[in-house]
Amino acid sequence: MKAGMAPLLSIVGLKTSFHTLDGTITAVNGVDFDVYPGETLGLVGESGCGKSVTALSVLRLLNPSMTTIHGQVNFDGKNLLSLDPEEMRMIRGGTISMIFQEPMTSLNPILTVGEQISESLRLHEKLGRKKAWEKAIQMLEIVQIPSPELRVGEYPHKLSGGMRQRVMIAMALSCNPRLIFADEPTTALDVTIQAQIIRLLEHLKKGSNTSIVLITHDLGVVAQMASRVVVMYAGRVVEEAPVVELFHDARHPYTKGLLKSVPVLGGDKKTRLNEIPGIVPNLLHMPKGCSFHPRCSMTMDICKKESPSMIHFNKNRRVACWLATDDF
Amino acid sequence: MPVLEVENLKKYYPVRKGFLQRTVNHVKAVDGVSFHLNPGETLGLVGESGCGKTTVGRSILRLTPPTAGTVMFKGKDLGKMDRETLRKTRTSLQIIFQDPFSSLNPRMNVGQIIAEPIKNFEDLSKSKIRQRVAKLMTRVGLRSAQTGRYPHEFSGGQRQRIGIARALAVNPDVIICDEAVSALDVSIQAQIINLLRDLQEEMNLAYLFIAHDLSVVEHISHRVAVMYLGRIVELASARSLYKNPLHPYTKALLSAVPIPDPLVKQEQNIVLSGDVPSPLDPPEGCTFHPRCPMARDKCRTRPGYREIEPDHWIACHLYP
Amino acid sequence: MINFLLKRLLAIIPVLLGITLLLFFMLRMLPGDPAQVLAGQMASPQDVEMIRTQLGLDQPVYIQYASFLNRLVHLDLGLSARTQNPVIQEIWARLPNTILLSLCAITMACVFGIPAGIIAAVRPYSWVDYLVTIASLFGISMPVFWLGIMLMIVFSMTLQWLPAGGIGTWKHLILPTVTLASFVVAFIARMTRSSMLEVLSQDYVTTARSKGLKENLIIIKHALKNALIPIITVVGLQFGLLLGGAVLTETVFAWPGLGRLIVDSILARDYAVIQGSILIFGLLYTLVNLVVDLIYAFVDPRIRYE
Amino acid sequence: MNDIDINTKNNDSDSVGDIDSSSSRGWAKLKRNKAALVGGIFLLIYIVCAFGAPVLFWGNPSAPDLINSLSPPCAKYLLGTDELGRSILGRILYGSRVSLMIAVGVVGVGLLFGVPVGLISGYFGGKTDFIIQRFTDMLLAFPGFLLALALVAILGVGLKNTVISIGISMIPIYIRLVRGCVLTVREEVYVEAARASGTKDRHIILRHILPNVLAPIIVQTSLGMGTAILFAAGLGFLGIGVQPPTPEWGSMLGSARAYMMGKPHVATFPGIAIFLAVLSFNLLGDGLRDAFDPRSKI
Repeated sequence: MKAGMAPLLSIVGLKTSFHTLDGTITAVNGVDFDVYPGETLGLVGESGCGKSVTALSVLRLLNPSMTTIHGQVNFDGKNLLSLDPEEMRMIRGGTISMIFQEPMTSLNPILTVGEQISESLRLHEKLGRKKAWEKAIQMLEIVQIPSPELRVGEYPHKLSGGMRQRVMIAMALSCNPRLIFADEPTTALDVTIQAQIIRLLEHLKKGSNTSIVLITHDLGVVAQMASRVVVMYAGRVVEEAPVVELFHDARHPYTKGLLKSVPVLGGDKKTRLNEIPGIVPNLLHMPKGCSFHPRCSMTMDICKKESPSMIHFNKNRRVACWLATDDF
Repeated sequence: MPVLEVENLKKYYPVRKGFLQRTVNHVKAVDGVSFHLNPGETLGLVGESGCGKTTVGRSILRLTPPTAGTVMFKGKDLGKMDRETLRKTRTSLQIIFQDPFSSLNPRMNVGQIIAEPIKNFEDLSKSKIRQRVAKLMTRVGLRSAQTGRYPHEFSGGQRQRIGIARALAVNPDVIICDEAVSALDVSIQAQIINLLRDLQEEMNLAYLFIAHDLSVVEHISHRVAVMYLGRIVELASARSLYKNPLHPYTKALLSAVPIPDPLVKQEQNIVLSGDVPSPLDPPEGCTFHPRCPMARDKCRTRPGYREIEPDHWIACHLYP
Repeated sequence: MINFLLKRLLAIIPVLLGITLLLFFMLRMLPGDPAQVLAGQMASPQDVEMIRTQLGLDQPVYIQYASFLNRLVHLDLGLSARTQNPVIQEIWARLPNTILLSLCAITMACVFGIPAGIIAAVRPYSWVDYLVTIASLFGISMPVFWLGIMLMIVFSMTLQWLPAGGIGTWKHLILPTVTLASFVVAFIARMTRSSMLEVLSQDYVTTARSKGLKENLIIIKHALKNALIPIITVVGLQFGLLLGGAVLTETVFAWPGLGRLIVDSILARDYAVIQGSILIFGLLYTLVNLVVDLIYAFVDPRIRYE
Repeated sequence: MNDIDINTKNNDSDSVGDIDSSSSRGWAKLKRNKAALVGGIFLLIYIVCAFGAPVLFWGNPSAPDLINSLSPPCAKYLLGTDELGRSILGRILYGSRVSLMIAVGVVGVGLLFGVPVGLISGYFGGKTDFIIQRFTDMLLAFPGFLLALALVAILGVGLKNTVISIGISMIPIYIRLVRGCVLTVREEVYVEAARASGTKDRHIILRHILPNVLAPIIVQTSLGMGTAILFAAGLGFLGIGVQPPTPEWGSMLGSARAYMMGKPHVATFPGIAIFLAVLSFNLLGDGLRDAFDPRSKI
């Protein structure tokens, strides 16, 4: 996209497996993508496709006794997966931070908002208690919370969902991170509040060089916020494209099906919605070959036998589908 | 003649305080809602969380008894029925719930779940019931061989199909779909929406389709009602509501929906400030006025609910 | 907060009424004449008659209950049939010993139980976790009186390190405390472990980790404080088991407390004393639960600002 | 974070809601639980001892043999004898019958009164619920063992009264437990769905509520049996429970206290018996809870 620019984050062959009673589940299976400085990358897929696990794997927030992570996560010339836990800890919340989906459960109910924002400031920015508290008030102001000097001393249960999500954003931004993973930041919110948060994020984005990885299932949110999109299905990347190309010239049958199955406001009501038949495969019993073939309308023989490799059209355009070889 | 008529429906929850547990206030979850539903029609009911849309559905079915107002089903007042008559009327009024994971009893198999409403109303032989269940399952897209399976063995979309089969089991006239597709992934959601539309055509069902997703509601409904803080602010045909929204809240709501097309940049959308006020202490007059970009003095009085164009109802002072 | 306090205080009233009603009817449920029962089998007819008029036993039941309450308020619990001393005096003489023993035991239980539970929860399925899990399972399965006897055989009789019973120095306190605390230590450790495990899987702990906080800080500041909320409740409820265990422990170690008084009185059919001491136990337990509620409100801001 | 849930637990069809929804999965989990297995084996041995006491031990466990009184373990008396020369092994074996009888009886009393009252109280609510709740508050104002003690003081000693006293002291626990579960289950959407499909109250309670509150009741039954054995032994130890010459573990310990100076075995073995019996119920209860009711605590 940005020619000549080196990626800020480069994920290569990420593979994350969970060890459960029923066996090993590979939630992320060979994912690679780059994130460039200052861009917003959309990571899209339905539940269970591995998009959140990808973020948690990068930040190493998964319980190491129950998971194995393979591959490389290159950030700033270092492979995050091979850092020792202390080095990794200093990166979390400092240079890379995260915003979570559930504002209701992601804040600690028994600590004040101010305490929760200022503790990372004290840790990463080495601020004193008083300075950190002042900065916390400043952060609340930046995320447009009214009367921040009062709100800073309140407990999360006194705040509405939208306010809490603003607090989460303040927390993530507080140490000037270079990369933010935003995991479904607006999914739990009402549509008018979602619009507020989207506008806030776009406003904050202007004039900062922070990159955002926006993880969501909501194609509307992606269309409005991201500049480049990576589509995942059943633990794999199936397609990557700049946002306009993805929405107007999708190549993978899954992406196409997904785009057509969303009802659009003011769309044609007479036509039936396009449905992708069947159900998302169980990660314990993945189909052989391309994991999408049982639901695909264009399945060929080879799709049932071998999983397709990634075809690169250009630097920002790739798709993993047997049909794509013909450049159709 | 409408199959369902709702007139000035209210549901207040008492708020008790202090050690004597005296009622000091009421949460006005539903505060005077009126509409009707024609046979074979879908009426969408949209609004943000806490607007009372779910309570409307439950109050109509008397799963939670309404505080005031009447609900007429085919001309008969549900509130005046005795327990047994009401129970029998439930054959005609069914509901599909939001959460496909919690709306099915985990200890009953699919056959038992779908057969329960049948057994409640009809005295049929076991084999007859089995046949009916098998037919219903095939109709909603499940394999009838799966009758012995338990809910946890199914995916979310399949469970929602089970819930639909249960609702269809007693040949209802009206089905209340309470956020019936909200918990589902996009690709599965499309399957269920299509299924609901097919069933409606086939069986002349009337749906009260309660949801927060405007695009889904617009797609499936013939008419749409928009709720805000316990009241309907606008009700119109889906087409005219989308093309010509009149109420400032409807306008804001529609413009807030992110459009899945990057070429349509929503720079001009109306972003409402602040949060929805608590239904415990709703603003005087028009409940929307503190957030309304067009608010004026007379908005401090409650606007009437009027039909300003044929089939276009609105509660707003901007339209005299 | 004040509202919460008042609510809790008022909630005690029906409980207190319940306790007194239960105790009032306890005597009347016994076969035979309550006056005779209270006076004891050895009492002379004159004594029995005196108690009858004194307690108004010839009056209707509700008046009897009213006068029973009235006497309770004046701390008049009657006379012991065994010693002829006022019951309240018998109880006063022993209550401090029971409170001392219970407090020592509950302190020990918290001091050992909570950290053990935390360590087990922080390293689930490690050897420490197994050790804590098995030890606490043994703890809740062990009859306290047997443990007491075994400790006595080992430490008093065989090793002769500690006195076998009675009261006096701090050394006398060790074995009864350990015995009484054993069950509660185990229970609190189990509870702490499960509560911590649950809290550690909460979203806000992941948030704390995503901020790069040190693991120790996450455990103490973010997790433990939240986990303590249910633990505090359990500690309060465990106090009840502790009081029950006190009856047995005091018997084993000849500890002159309220528990032993009850047992001796039951054996001697000294009903006035039984009634009085059970009343005191009930009051003590109610009081502890009230204190627990207050601590609860102190820890949890959601209650504090109710 | 929801995504992880979906990946690790809920992914798609086969394992969603697994945790407690399916009893077949519960059984599979129970079988894999080593602690529950050990508990089950202990319990089996315990039950075999209780039922097979006359086969395992020929002779009268209450027959004195004063010449051999307080004998340490030997070939004739594997676990030694007590102060009256009675075989400790025999008395422990026969004692297992008594304690099992008490455990079953106590939990029976608790279930018989607690479950229906809890169901009614929780499902219908209102005034009935209020009165029942004040009643349980009153009983729960006394620590359990002390309530049993007070009841023994009224009812008198002996096997039957021990069962009744401890049983009554457990009723409020079951009422609370069942009521609490019913209150949760009553709000479940599937109960609402049943009401919406015109199911009668009776059927809702029996088909929808009871099966879904069964798991915690079963867990509490197992743990409650352990508590019952402990309480009964405690009463026996104090001399106000089951009376001699009936062999009862607690009273065996009570009378052994006088001889613990030189003859520790007299006190040791009955204690181990109590410990193992209680342990088996606790292990099993833990296993049952992990398998069927993992969300509850303790």
